[in-house]
Amino acid sequence: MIEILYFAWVRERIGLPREKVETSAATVADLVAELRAREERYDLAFADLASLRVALDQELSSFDAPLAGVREVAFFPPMTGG
Amino acid sequence: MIEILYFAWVRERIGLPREKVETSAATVADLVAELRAREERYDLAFADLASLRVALDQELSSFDAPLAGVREVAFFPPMTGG
Amino acid sequence: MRLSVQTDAFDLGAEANAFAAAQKTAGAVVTFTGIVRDNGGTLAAMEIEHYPGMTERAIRAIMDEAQARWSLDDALVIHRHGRLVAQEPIMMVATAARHRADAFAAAEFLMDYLKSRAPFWKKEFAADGAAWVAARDEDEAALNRW
Amino acid sequence: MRLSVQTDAFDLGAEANAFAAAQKTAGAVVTFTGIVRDNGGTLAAMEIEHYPGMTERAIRAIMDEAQARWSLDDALVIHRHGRLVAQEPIMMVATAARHRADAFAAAEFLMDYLKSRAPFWKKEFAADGAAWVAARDEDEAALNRW
Repeated sequence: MIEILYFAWVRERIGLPREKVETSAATVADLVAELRAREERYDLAFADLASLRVALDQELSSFDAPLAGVREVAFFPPMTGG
Repeated sequence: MIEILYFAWVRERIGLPREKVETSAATVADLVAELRAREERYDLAFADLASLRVALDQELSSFDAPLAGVREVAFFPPMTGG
Repeated sequence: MRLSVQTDAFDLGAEANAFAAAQKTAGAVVTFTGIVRDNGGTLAAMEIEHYPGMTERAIRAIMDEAQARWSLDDALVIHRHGRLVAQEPIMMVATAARHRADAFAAAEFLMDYLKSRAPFWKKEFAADGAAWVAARDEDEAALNRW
Repeated sequence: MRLSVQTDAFDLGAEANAFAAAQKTAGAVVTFTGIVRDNGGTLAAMEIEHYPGMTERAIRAIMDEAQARWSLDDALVIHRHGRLVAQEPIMMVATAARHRADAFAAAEFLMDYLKSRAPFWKKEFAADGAAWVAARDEDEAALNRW
């Protein structure tokens, strides 16, 4: 069981801030493929991976990173703090 | 008639903050030579020109600058503001 | 080093004074304050979303990195989230060091990393609609200088 | 743009707040404050001498140059002279701009030029005597980057 968090327009497109999913995806990219296959809103949210960032257990990571041992995955657009 | 101002340790070595002098010196360097010839305290104050700066009418200048038309000459060490 | 991620407004002057007063050996204090820009009077509000937990971790890591790179006496980061209106301070950074070069460099480094590596997202609300602020290429490029 | 050369102490926080509040279009405010360093508790006082008239001209010229080089909304320079004690603020600079890169660059430029081109001289008084602060080679070198 992995907790997935969505922020900013990713959250808005998918329509929820977080959800728990049962997955056997090996990498972030595999998880994204699973999500996109679910419903169109997921497919649209993940259509352009270049405009997305991912954090694994609150550390910035990459789409080819393995998910083994990860409890929390977050997807969001490039940050605009400061 | 030119007004000469001294600041920081130049003022302390010469022993006064300002004085008026009658001079026909063509350049700052000529004026410095005149002053050094006056008394030992001037000679000591101007011994190392590399450690001195000069301003003509309140603009930073150089020792080879002409004095024609200048009303105020100031001698001081490198600035330490900020 | 103090970090505060908060919804409340803060007083730049009071924070700057408290930060400077706490210094014992610093000769230089630099502050940066980010302010909500008005965009010609069209902005109704700005909403800042963040990622609780990761925000604090990410900023702490950036502050630790600044302390490792420069000779700093102290650093402060305050960053707001929630709803803000034009001309309100969004965030501030303060650095203290013996010499100004360290204080300036660390403050710019903190800002560059906060901009692009701390999980905040800004949404602007205007009369004609709302839009997420896009990341600027210059902000990503600014990281390359460090 | 405001310039003040004064003997009186100033309140960093109050100045920073007033400066920020006066901005209409700025998204970034940077302040620098120079503080009398204690040198391990041996400093009894610092005395700052300046060249009245030239000081204001030189700083105005530096501020004009900053405004010509960067896209600035505003700038402020306060510099004290006379007798100061450890941990008192000596001077401050503030800059405001739409974007942070301009505000930071202009503040650093102002500081670099104030250090070496504004006619101030510092003398430190300690129990074992008094000495004029020597100009640092780094400060002169810092001018070359602009």
